[in-house]
Amino acid sequence: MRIVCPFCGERELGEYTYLGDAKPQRPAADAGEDAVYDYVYLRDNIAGVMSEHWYHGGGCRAWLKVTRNTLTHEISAVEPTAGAGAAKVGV
Amino acid sequence: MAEFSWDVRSPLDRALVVGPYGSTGDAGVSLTEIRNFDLIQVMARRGKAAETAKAAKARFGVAAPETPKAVGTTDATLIWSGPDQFLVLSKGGKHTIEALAPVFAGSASLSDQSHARALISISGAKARMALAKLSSIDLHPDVFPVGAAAATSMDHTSVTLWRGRDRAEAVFSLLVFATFAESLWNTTLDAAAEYGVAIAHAADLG
Amino acid sequence: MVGSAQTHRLTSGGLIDRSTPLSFRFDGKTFTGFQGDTLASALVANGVKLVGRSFKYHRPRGILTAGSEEPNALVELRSGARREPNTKATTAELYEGLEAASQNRWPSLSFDVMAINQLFAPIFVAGFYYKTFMWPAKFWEAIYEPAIRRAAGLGRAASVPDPDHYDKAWAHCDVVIAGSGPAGLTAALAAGRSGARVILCEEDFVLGGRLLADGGMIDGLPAAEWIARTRGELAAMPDVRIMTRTTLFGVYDGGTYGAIERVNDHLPVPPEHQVRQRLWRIVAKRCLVAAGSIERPIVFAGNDTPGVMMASAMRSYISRYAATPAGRIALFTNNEDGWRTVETAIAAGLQVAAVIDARPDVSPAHRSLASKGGFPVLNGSVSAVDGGKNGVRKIAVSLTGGARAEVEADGLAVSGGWNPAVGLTSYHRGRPKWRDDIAAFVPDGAPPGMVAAGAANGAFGLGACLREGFEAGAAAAQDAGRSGNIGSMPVADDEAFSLTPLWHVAGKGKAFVDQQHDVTASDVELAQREGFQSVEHLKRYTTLGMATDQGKTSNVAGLAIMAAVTGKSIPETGTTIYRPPYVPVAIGAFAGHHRDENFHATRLTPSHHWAAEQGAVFVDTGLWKRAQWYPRAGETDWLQSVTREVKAVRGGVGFCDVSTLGKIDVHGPDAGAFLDRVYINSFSSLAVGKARYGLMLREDGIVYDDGTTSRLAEDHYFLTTTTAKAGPVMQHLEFCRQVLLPELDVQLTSVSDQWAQFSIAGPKTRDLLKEIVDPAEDLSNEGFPFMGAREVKLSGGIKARLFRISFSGEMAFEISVPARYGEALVRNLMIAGKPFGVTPYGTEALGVMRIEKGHVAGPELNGTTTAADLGLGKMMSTKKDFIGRVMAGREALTAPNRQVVVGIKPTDKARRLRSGAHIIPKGEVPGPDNDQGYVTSVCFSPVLDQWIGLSLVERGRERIGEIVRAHDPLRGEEYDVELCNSVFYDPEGGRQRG
Amino acid sequence: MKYSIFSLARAALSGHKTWKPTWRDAAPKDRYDVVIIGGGGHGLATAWFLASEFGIRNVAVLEKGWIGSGNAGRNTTIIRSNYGLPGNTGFYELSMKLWERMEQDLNYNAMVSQRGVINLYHSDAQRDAFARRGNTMRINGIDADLLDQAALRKLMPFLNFDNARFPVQGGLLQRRGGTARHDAVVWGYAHAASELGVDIIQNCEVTGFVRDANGKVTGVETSRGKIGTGKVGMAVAGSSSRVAAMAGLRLPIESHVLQAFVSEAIKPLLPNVMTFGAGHFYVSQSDKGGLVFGGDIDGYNSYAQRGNLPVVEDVCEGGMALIPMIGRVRLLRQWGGIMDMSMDGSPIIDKSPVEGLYLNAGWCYGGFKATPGSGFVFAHLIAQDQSHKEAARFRLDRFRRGAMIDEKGQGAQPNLH
Repeated sequence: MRIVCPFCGERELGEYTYLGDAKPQRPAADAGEDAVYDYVYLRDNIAGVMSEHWYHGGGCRAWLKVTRNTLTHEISAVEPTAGAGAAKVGV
Repeated sequence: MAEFSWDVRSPLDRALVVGPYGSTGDAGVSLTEIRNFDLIQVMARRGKAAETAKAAKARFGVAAPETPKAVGTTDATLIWSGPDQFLVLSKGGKHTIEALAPVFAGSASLSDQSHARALISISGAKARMALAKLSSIDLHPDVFPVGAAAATSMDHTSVTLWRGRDRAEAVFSLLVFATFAESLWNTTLDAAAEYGVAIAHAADLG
Repeated sequence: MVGSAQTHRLTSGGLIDRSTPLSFRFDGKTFTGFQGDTLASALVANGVKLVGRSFKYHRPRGILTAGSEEPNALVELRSGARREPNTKATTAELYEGLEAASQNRWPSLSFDVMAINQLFAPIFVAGFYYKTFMWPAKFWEAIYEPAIRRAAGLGRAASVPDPDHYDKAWAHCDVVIAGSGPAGLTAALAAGRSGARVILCEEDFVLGGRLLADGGMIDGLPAAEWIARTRGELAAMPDVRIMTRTTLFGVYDGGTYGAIERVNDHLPVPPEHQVRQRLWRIVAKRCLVAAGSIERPIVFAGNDTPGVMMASAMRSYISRYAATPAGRIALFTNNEDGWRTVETAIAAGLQVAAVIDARPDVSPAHRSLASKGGFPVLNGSVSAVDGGKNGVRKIAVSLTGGARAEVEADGLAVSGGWNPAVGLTSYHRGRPKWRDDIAAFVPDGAPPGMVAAGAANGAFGLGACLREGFEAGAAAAQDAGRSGNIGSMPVADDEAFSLTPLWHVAGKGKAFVDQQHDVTASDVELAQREGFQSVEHLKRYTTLGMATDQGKTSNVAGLAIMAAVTGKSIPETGTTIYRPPYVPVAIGAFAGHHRDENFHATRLTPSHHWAAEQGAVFVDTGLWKRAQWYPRAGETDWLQSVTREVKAVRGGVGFCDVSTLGKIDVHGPDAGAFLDRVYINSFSSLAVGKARYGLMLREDGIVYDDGTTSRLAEDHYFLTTTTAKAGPVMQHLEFCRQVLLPELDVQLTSVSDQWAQFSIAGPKTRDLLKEIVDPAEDLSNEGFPFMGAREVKLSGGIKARLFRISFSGEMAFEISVPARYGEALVRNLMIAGKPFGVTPYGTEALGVMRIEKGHVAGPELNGTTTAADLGLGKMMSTKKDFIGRVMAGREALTAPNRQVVVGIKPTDKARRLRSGAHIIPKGEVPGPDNDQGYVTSVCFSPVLDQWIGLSLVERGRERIGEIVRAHDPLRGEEYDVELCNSVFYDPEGGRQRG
Repeated sequence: MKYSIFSLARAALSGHKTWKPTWRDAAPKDRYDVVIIGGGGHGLATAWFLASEFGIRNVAVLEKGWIGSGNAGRNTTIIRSNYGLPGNTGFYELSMKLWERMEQDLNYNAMVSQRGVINLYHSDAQRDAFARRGNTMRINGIDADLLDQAALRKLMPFLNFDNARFPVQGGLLQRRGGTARHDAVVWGYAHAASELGVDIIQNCEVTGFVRDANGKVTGVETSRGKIGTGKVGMAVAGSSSRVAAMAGLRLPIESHVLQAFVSEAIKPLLPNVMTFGAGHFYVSQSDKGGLVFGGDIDGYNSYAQRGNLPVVEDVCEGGMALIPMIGRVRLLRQWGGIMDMSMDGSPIIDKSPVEGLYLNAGWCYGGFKATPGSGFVFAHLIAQDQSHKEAARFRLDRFRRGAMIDEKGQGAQPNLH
């Protein structure tokens, strides 16, 4: 698998580590146990196109949002997460 | 009070043996360690990319790279190392963290990496062949021309690789983490041995 | 013994170098061949017919093919540490001194007692072992299985480490081409002329594919000349790389292809500094599969007799190698192409006994060839072969219409048609599709970026191969953005192709579908009868297609027979899933450089070489080598050394390299707020110049890591992690920064390698430090109190960071200097500390002192413990949100009966403790219900002069003083221990604060 | 039909023309007492135990493709009960005991081979962790031995003791562990269940659940029509999330690809099952002679049943670090299976929140060894509507309550288990 890092260009799978589904959002501090349980444990586990968190730890250390098909491994989009490249926020 | 000497010792001090290595005949690969340098990581603060760029321009006379490139100035090389960040590589004492701190005050955070890396220059007719055993990135001159840089990995270890000015042939520079340096050095020698290697070290950046 | 002297070599012709004779040995006999031979062709040239024995029945087998699809001619190549089992003689290049031995036979190939299995063949049918060997149950491991295991398997692997080297490399291109036959070569030409970067992989040692044996005229040139011209043109293109002896074996995601280059397998031993084989990962925008097609056998009784050979292979041996597999041949074909073997044989001066053609109509040209050659053309099928280990003698033919005929010959060429090589195009689970016109599967559903061309795509004519290859090469280059002038396309005529499908000829005797695994047509029928009708069940039940040839010659015939017995069509029956690699690949090649000591990288601390000079014993901690202890003359075991080191620290001063801790610079205006979210305790409230112990949780509320973090400036913290978690914590913090908390202005950098860090501990620490720290620095308790952290100047002007933190419980500092000063610092500490008896200590002494102090470490931070389990629950702030806060509150994580950290000591002071012992209430019989915990860390405490430990025990802290049993059946030990306070040494902490 | 050497010899006289199908290839009926989704080892074992132990014979096993086409036919065939945490230890030992009598139970030779499973250690910390685990096993009545390096040198002299990056120091041995012929386990359960009247229905894909007004399951929709039943057991590891989603459930599971490899067949080389402790590599040698080996999961969600090169390399590097004599042995085939990776690395065998739907899921890459035990406790749960005591901790709500069974201590990060 090759992932096109938006900062570095196309790189080999070995430079990246995988976290998982990017859809679950960390609940607010007061959301309660059920909401956090859902965030930490439950997964849609999509068979198809999924948005995922990958870390380019063997490269520029950016966390990326990768849109990938879990049936074919085809990658259709890669974008930086909110805090990757934050120095350009507001520019 | 006792007299103390504060010798600096490169992480390759023991492993590097000057001279030929591997196959005899004309060396296909030259490996030269450069030992005396300052290396400062500059990380723009949130929303401060423009200010950081301005400060860099003022200090170095060139724009700091915003994409994977290495930009040479008269006394420093600015090497992209990730989004919002670059490394300032210079001859020891030129652009120290103390010297750069006021330049980037308020716009960027600085981290001294001068002792965190070993710097190796790789050249020779077979340099690309040897590097192909270590690096998964495409070093074809059309894809990785003079001035190209990459934050990448070799042997599962993070490195910074760039192509500086050619000296008759392509010259690649490699920054590797100090504690991995000896290991990666040995791996590099293994990769290059079949082409014949000329090993050297130099005090300063050429 | 000396074998025959190339009795079966033609006097001229072939692509062998007759000026370079090579001597080799097979089963102890010496033979000669020529440069350019394979082992198989050299054996053919020497008249050797019997080469191996089959898997199950140990039937004698010869050479069936001339390529990597060979099922029968497998040998042990080389000897000793370099012995390679199951090597295909058909692809092994001959070299001077080559040694090969037949396999799976005893005592000899010619006389193999295991051939007795053939007598049991009526019982040893497919899957027979599932129905028997069940009683008595114990006999399986004791008797049946060992016998089966000994009988199974083919060659013997070496029993000592492989002495050769391997490596791995990356290559990048626009177009990678698998195969250099007519389609592959024209593809390379078109793509290369377009300006594309091309890699042309050819598994053979010369380019040309079938052209090497079948010749033909291309652009008016004989094939050999055209190949040479083409090769020259390609070689002159700087961005075209020709890789012979290289098989493209797999396709992976994102246009990554695996290829194996047999760099030096054609030599007795790789030259110095060179590898045996190299694994290539080729990244290509496009891939052209021009891997050709494989001629398929017809299943008939005795089709495994030595001397029965694929028709195309026979042509290869005669034309390419000038070696004659037989003197008098017959041909059994169901298609036009098979006749070329007859033409070749006649041209080489061999006798043709007969052609058995299953098709009703044979072309007039061939009829006239037969009448000129004086041999009959029999319309019908081969029903049996009479022969044995010495080869074919007679061939029984069932003529169309029912009559029978007999043909005397010593070789039988067989052609059942051709199967395109659909492996590569099917590895992403695309299923090949059936084409009735050629009665074969062709590629379909290939992975993105891959297309097949030429025979691999079902185009069997030479002209069509050239055309498809050229067009596909041009298209691939264009897709990759290359649009140079592709020049003119090489042309040739197309041969006629006519085929009548024929898979299996019914008859008496064993008719083999999978020759290597001894799967017969009746086994396929049996599988069907027993319900194993799915092709995957068929494969698994009969082992059809699972041999070292990966079913290249057997799969399609097997499923065709299954289709026939189930009354389904072949496409309805379908194929099994194709799995890489396309040819078997040495495990050593996949490992490359990373074996033995090079398995993983090694990290060295700044004081490593100094420690090695001192004779330190090193321990592996992750990738690190750390000094474990420093033995001194006269010390006979590790405990003596460690105890001395501990005593030296507790009584004076010692130092330890702790550079392996992860170190992270946390910069930015929001650094404090950021750390508050990451740690369970507060860091924004930490004063500049101070350090604090921090604990971080995973989001599920379990403890993740701990360490000391110091505030060096308003907007700069220096965070440390444990050695083990340095990488993961950095990743976690970046996730928090970039994904969870992007609104915070924080920058993170690893500075793990920038600083050499040492713990200096013991009551004389300050005395020692005063020697090397600039006198202007105030190190007094007031000037540098416990948990202070700041930069200091060392004498000589070097800047260092000092942290007044203690893991040992003694008065201690950690000192950091830029890493290249690390060794100098150690040497200076030794000089400065001499008057105080300074002692370097290793990780064992470090561990002893932390246990004495009850500090938790790896064994307690095991990924299942909470902060409260560790006795650190009070650190959890209630005033802020932090990672793991909510989940840490779940009922089972806060239950009162959890196992928590508590100290233990044996009631018998002389008793040694061991980690991993379990804790059972005294007086009870150990069982799952009273297994209350276990010992996590132990040491011999020099201070207490006894063994002590930490443990995780149910409600442990409430039970201090209770005597429990340490139960250690693994090591045959059981003894009383007392649960006690986990802080064994200086519980008030006066020493570290003093 | 009874299998034995005598029936084989008898059949041989007729050229084996007398054999009947190993199991009946049934067509679906309108209604069953229990429907099991998934014709893998677990599903078929569940059906057999329902019929043989719990007297429920009106059972259908629905298989989307051919039986054993999922993970039952794509694993490395290891059986063992060397687990360290309450919940796992007892359950896997129950399973091991059932392995030990499987062939006699089923009248089918699954080639259960108790050749020993050894987990190697390379550091004191690993030794201590194995000591803890081995003692847990002993306390639960399971055989375990802690071997030091000297003992290991005798048992496996070919290991890389002297030239290694991470020298082997010893190992935790379970002598009763070993391997079994994976396909034969499937066929054996199919054979025995079919003999007891269980309908095994291949090429029958479940496409939905039929529910009544209260949400209770009353049947399943399939590619071969609607089938009525009051109890549906789901044993579709790899696809659990997809099937559960049809009932509106989200599970604490991710699907990941695990690759496995087999070498060419060679004469006996490796005596037992071994697991490298300093890298990702485990291996045994099949009765046919191939080295069957594997390592870590690829690490990303996948339903593709195939993996990528980095893991192949990683596994072979482990192999060459541990057993450098296998360098010239060739890798013959690589394949990938879809793992139901749960959030703590342990399985879920429980009633689901949907009445009438029972879960058997989350086996990670350890499902094969659990086959008989899983079938037994799942049949128990379905038949008696309560967990068997050895499966009582495999509850779905353990994540909500914080009662995880996390042998590796990696937390809710499936690709690290």
